[in-house]
Amino acid sequence: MVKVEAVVIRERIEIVIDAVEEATGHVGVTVIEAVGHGRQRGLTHEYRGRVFESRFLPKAMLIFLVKDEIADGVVAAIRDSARSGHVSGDGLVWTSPVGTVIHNRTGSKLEEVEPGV
Amino acid sequence: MVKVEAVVIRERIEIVIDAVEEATGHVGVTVIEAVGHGRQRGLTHEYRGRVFESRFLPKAMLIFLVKDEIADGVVAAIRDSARSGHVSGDGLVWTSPVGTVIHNRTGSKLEEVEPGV
Amino acid sequence: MVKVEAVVIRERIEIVIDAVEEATGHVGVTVIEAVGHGRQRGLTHEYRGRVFESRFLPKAMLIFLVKDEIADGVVAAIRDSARSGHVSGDGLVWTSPVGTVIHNRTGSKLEEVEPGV
Amino acid sequence: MSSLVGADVTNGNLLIAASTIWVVITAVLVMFMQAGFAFLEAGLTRMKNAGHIAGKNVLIFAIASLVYWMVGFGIAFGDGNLFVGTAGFFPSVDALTSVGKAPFDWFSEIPGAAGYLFEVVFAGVSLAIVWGSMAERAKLYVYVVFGVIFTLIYSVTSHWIWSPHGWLFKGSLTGGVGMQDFAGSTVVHYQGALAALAGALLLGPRIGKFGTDGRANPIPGHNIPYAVLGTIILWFGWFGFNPGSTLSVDFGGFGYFAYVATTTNIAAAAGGIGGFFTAWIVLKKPDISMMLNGVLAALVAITAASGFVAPWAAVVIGLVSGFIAVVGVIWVESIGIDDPIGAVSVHGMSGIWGTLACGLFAVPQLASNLATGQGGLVYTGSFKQLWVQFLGIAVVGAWTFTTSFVVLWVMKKLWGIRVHEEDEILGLDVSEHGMWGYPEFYIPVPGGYGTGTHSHMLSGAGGGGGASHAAHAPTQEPTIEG
Amino acid sequence: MSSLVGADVTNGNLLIAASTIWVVITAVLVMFMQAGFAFLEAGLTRMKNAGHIAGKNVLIFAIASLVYWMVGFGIAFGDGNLFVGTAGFFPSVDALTSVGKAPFDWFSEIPGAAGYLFEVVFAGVSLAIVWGSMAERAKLYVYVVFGVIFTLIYSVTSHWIWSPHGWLFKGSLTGGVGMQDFAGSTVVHYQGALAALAGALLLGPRIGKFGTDGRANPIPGHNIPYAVLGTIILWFGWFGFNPGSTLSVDFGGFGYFAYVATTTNIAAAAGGIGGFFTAWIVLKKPDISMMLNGVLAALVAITAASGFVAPWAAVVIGLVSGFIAVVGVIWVESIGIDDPIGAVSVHGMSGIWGTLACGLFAVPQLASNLATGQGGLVYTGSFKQLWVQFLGIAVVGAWTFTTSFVVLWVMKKLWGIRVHEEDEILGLDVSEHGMWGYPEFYIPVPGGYGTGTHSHMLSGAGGGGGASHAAHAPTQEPTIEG
Amino acid sequence: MSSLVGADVTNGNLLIAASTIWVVITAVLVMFMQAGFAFLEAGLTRMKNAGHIAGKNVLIFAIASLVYWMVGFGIAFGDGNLFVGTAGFFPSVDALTSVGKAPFDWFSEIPGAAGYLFEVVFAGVSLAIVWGSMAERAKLYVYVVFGVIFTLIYSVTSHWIWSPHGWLFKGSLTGGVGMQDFAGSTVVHYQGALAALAGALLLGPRIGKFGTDGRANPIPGHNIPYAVLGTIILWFGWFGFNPGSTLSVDFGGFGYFAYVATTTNIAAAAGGIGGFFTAWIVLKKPDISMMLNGVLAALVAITAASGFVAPWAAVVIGLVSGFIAVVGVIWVESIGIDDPIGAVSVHGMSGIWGTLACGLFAVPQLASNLATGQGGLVYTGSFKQLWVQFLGIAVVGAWTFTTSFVVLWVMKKLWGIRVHEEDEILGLDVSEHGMWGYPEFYIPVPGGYGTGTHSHMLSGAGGGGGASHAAHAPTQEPTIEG
Ligand SMILES: Nc1ncnc2c1ncn2[C@@H]1O[C@H](COP(=O)(O)OP(=O)(O)O)[C@@H](O)[C@H]1O
Ligand SMILES: Nc1ncnc2c1ncn2[C@@H]1O[C@H](COP(=O)(O)OP(=O)(O)O)[C@@H](O)[C@H]1O
Ligand SMILES: Nc1ncnc2c1ncn2[C@@H]1O[C@H](COP(=O)(O)OP(=O)(O)O)[C@@H](O)[C@H]1O
Repeated sequence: MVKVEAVVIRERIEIVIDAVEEATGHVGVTVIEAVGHGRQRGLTHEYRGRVFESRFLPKAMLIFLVKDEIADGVVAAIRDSARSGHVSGDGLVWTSPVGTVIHNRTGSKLEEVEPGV
Repeated sequence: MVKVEAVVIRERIEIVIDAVEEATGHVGVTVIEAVGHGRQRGLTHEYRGRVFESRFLPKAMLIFLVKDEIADGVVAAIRDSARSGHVSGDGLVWTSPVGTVIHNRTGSKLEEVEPGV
Repeated sequence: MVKVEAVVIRERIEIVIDAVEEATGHVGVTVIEAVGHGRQRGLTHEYRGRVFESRFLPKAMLIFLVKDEIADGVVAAIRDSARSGHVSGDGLVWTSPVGTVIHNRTGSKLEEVEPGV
Repeated sequence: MSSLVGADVTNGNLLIAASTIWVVITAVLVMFMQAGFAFLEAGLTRMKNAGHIAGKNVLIFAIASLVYWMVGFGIAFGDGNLFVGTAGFFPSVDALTSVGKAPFDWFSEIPGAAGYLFEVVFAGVSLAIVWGSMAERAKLYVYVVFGVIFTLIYSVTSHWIWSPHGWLFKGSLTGGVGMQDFAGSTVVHYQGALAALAGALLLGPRIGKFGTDGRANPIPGHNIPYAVLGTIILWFGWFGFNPGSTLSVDFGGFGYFAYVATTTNIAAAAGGIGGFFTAWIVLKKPDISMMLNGVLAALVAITAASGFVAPWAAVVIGLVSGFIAVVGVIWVESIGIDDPIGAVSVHGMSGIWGTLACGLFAVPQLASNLATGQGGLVYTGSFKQLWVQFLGIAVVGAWTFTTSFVVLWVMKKLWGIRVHEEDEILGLDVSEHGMWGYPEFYIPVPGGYGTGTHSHMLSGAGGGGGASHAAHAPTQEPTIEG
Repeated sequence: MSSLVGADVTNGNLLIAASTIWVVITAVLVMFMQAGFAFLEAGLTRMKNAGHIAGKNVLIFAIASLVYWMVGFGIAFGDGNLFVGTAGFFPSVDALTSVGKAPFDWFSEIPGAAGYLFEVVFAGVSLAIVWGSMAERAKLYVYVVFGVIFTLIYSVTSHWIWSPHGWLFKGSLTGGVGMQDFAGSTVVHYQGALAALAGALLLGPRIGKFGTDGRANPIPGHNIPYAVLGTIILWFGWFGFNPGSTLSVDFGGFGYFAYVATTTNIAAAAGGIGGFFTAWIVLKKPDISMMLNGVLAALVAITAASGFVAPWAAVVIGLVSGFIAVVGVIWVESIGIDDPIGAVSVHGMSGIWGTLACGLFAVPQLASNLATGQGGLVYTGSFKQLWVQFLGIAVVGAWTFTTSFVVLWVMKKLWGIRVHEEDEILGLDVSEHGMWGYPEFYIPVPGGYGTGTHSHMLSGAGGGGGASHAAHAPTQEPTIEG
Repeated sequence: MSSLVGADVTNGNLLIAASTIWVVITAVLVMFMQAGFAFLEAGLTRMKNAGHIAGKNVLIFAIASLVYWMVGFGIAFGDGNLFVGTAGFFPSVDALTSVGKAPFDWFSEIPGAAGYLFEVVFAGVSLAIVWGSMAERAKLYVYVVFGVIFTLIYSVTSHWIWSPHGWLFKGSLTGGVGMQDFAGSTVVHYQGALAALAGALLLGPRIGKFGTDGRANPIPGHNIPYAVLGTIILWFGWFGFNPGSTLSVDFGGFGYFAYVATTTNIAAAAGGIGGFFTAWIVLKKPDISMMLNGVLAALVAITAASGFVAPWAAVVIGLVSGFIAVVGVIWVESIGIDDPIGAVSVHGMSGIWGTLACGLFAVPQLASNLATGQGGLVYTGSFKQLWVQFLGIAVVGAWTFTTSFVVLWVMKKLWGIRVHEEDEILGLDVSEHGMWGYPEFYIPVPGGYGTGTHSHMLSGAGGGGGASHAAHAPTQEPTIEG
């Protein structure tokens, strides 16, 4: 299997997950709150007389463990659905190799677990 | 070394870490709060007249960087201890390859740092 | 590209990010709150008559996706800047291989996106 | 002691003292309702707007306090004609310290200052209601400008109904039968809801509230305990709101205000039960926020009626209000209006219900004790009082909705009243005020900037001139080393 | 002004006015204690139950308010026999507005409504205490059903001790020496704790509270600032609780209630200090929640004693209470009872201590001023009053524990009183009410559903009928474009 | 009823009753300000210190309450000489229940207990102010030890200005023209700020507050809604603070306290507006915490002036205070002082401003009604009162700053007053008290320990002796299975 990770703006979480399912039928994701810093300018803050820039903006990290054959489709679906149309901050998506993925409840390999189990 | 990552239900965090240590002697873990969506049905919510399903349930992500030789033992220990006996939601465990793991305080490779250092 | 991940104490987040940029010019990071358990002793807690040890201490996880050629420099910068001078708890830094890293907004590979885009 | 008792310790002066204690304390309880609104509203909206939403209650109460001192109090309670007070602007030390003298002779047992205090906190509540429906998307300046204007609109209406010169008070069009609105179901709550409705319509719904297919989405608030705290504070404050409206210790009889407090409490309780079970039955879940809305809706309804009705009627008024709150919230949403806190149903519909309930349930004896209107339908068989109540609602509805709508519409045309889309998404805390309401949820380590060379500091008013230190070393300077 | 003073402004009526102000205001302070309990309890329990725990205080106060109006007030304070009041049910306008008339002639300087209001908020406090020990695992319906029944149990006991007809008040078994319980260490606090204990025993401990080896685990609450706010609100409200129990401005002497407020404050302070240092010494850490428990335990203890004891005794009572709170919490846990908030030790043990402390420290002169019992052991050398106090505790203990236990036991057998294991693990907010108390901690973006086609929407009461829009486009409809 | 009215229901006793109601209720409002400070301060500091910062308000109020009963009240208001009270220590039942008798004859219309209660809550407020500037780095014992000492320092000063024997009250050095400080801009607020300043200087700034180049960094607080709640509670409590300072219902005229409440409210509102717009203009953003500081600074300033000035002057005082708050915070930081809450500017600078404002704006008629000092510069053209005010500020500044500084300096030398660096980084909740203020943010599953064999349990007072169970099985023992 392949691990697909993505950093997206939080408002896009649901849309990205829907897009992945629609495009590839994949169900299964873990979502983590994150803050990120990239090309996008951070926010100008003011607090009690100090004006400063925080480089961090709220993002979410999505982790999908998917079958090898749909990996490209998942990446494409994320890439397209993560795009907000705003000027910046839409984040990244990338893949990583993984060893065996075990499904804790059944103890089997994940790819062997039937969807309805 | 190998990176072992697991998504488990939050109530199992302590049990899984204990099981890993007991089975393999490994100490060292990073824990991240997450929410997840998988085969398990989400929760039916009601808020001010709207009934809807949130697909997300509270989970935790555990990251263990372990020596190659114990990786299988760690995976097995997690798999077994993560099982709650409930009908669903026990999550996954998988491995990923990593390059050198550096221990910041000493600057050495992690596998060379003595436990008591 | 390479994924460089690091677990550091929270007070070092800004310093590590600055050090990476200074040493290698790399900009772009995702930050996640975490708690960790390692060689460092946890905290002795007291709550309503129970004295117990929580193994967890607040940490942050940093994820940098960097070009292959600067990966070593990034790791070195993190390793050195993460060191707090305290007796323990400074965490780890390690690398992992990644497949193509896609920049969502432009749809291009990340390494091809110009800094100013 | 007795030798110390001056000749001025007359029964008349003791009556003033007792009445002033009562009115000032109850005014203070009502003032505290701002904290209730702040936490109710912040709790039922999202984390990214929490500081803004809580903080705006301080701002608007400040605005109301000044405007009401300048002109509002005079418009409302200064001597004048049927429609507006024409005296008592910028009241002086004299006007505020004397008792029962023009231009505030209406307050016959308390100093003008106590009158100001009691009435200004009511204006503040009415204004607080307005923003519930406009939450999470209105521009900050709107609070300032519309806050000033609404305070004036409000003052005019309260003259009609509460000033002895007012046409609804006198029943000028209804053969001398005056409108019954003991503590302001109409004056305070319904009016606030009318402006809230105008605002919600002109602003439009929050981004994401209605789906691409037009159906409504839930946007859960971020903190139910806050909403509970807000509601209990409001219930607490309402013991100032209604019982304090006797404006003396003897209106309706010595200690009659205790009776008003009792009907208030019973209705609120019935409203909570009504909301709780309505939600449990209709929505399948006993939604906490709906139970809270039930309590508040009942308090709104009993506000007009608290001095006029029997305990059993308070129970009925409360139960019905609990029902109204729940179905009202759902209905308002179903017609496409986005009202995050439920102000339109809780303060508007239930305000109407409470006002009409006087016409149904007013006990003739109590109406006559209070010298306001007459008994209600169930006691008298006469629709007279109900008609008076209805008339009041119709006229106030027309006046307050129209003026509010027009003013907000003009503001929308001239300067816009809604923040930019990206500011709304980011949240008003950071976009309007420059800082998150909960900074640590967004800035990993607040104050984690202190060890570098401030590349992130864009500027700073002042700066401290200490010398440079070794990099990465925490600085603790200047410490006096005595 | 003087010309305006009617003939009814007599000294008698002014006394009624002043007493009614006092009693209503203090009642309102006590009512606000519901917010204190809500935040104390929510703070000391887990995030996943926070909305439920805070919200249930609104629910139970609503229940108590209605039941007490219907029958509780009559049972407790209506004229009747030694054991129960038999008049004054569903009190009418007349019963509530008249002063010192049957069936509520006991309230001789305030209208019946003020009596109702003051007493109902006490019933509400006693009921609030019950749930502290049952937190995080009881089914929601239990609050409703047991809330009704406990209000009745409570009313009976308060008749015994506080009604002039009650047998403990009269000292029927003790040669006319009545029980001293100024504001309810026994009536309110100890009673609440007895039901709490019954509930904790029948529910059993929370999942995870006791390890597989039987030893107790800590289950930290989620918000210490909430617990602090709750405690300060309770301290604040206690200035209504104790001083208001004079029920007039002249009981014990004109302005004597100020003295009651002073002993209350001194004891609370000593309790905080006692809890703080006991925790620091015994537990090695000055646990904040233990300091707060110390304050509350002292307030509980001084409740019975506040009108009867000297300031030095208030200090002693407070210090001992602080000690009791800390060791009591530890001891209760050590015998296998899971009491998340410490209600059994804070309200039960300390309630017993305070009740007995009257028998030790009551100043003879004060007891005689208040016409209740006699001086305590240290002044009189007589064990008489101590015996009366002990008797009261024993009888109330037997009555309230037994009835509560039996009722809850029957409910357990019939319908179960504890939620399912998975609901307890998930938390009561979402399992009982359908929504998290802090939604944004569990639903990444509340309202993030608004852009799709609602595949997640299971149903919705009402829906909005707007047309379909381009996918992913935020919708802001309807906006009146005026 | 009239037949029940005893012969003691005289006008004198009714005056006592009414005054005592008034003073006790307002004292209770002031007591509640501790919750305001707790939440203002917790909100404007970091999450890791939140439990500690909120909780310390309970601790210090407990300390002040006991010390003030023991000696403080006697020092301040007991009969004595020009500089210190020498009677009334450990006051007894008699001293507290009698009215207008030595040693507390100053309180002529309320019992000594009411005097104690009203004055102790003021001492508590002054003490609460101290810690704002010392937040997030002082050792816990400092609160205890300096709390005791500051209460004594405070009591001496309040004797000078508020006791009829005090030299500033009498105007001993100023030809009999006494200092005007109606409710304590100088006595309470400025004094607290002086000790706060001494503490901030001796502690030095928090780690990270000033960068390696010496420039200041922002350290955002963690919860703006808390700060809003705190501010509204303080505003609410201030209606006790200022109006209650009449200490009777007839000082300044019957019901004059309502006027005091009105100037208080108007000034607070103007302060909020002043702070809001100053921040918007100077800092480009309408910083919510600055608006809140503006409200508080105005309340501080009007404290001295509330009884003496006209409404228009209250507006001026408030607006200027709002400006002072904002620029004061910035300026204090720019000279290298780390004052997390802004106590030095809000309570110190604005306290000075309010005290001087009496010398500018006091209305001659009001000064004469209150028999304190004389009219201010704008009315009389005389600098006399301004000079008296200035003298008071200078003397109090010297006394309180010097004594506070010396005491803290000695403590620093002997035992240290600042926590270790790693404790400060970790946060005071866990390092001083053993538990996070928000445990679930740091311990993934509180109570997630319950299923193992407690390898993590270091010890436990008590333990529960249940038998061993199969591993990983949740235990729910003992449940009575009835
Ligand atoms: N090199 C990187 N390594 C890790 N995360 C990154 C990197 N670049 C961007 N990110 C993440 O993606 C988010 C958006 O990236 P950004 O560069 O701001 O996007 P855009 O180019 O669309 O403005 C960042 O906030 C960060 O969380
Ligand atoms: N394919 C996947 N990719 C990423 N995370 C997953 C995937 N499948 C499951 N998970 C994670 O594991 C959790 C439990 O998975 P789930 O399928 O619900 O388990 P079960 O099959 O035992 O019901 C999910 O909530 C999610 O966090
Ligand atoms: N083997 C490991 N796997 C995953 N995370 C680890 C591992 N070892 C350490 N960590 C992370 O690094 C943090 C610091 O490690 P620790 O061993 O305490 O450092 P030190 O050796 O400097 O005391 C831990 O809290 C944990 O988050």
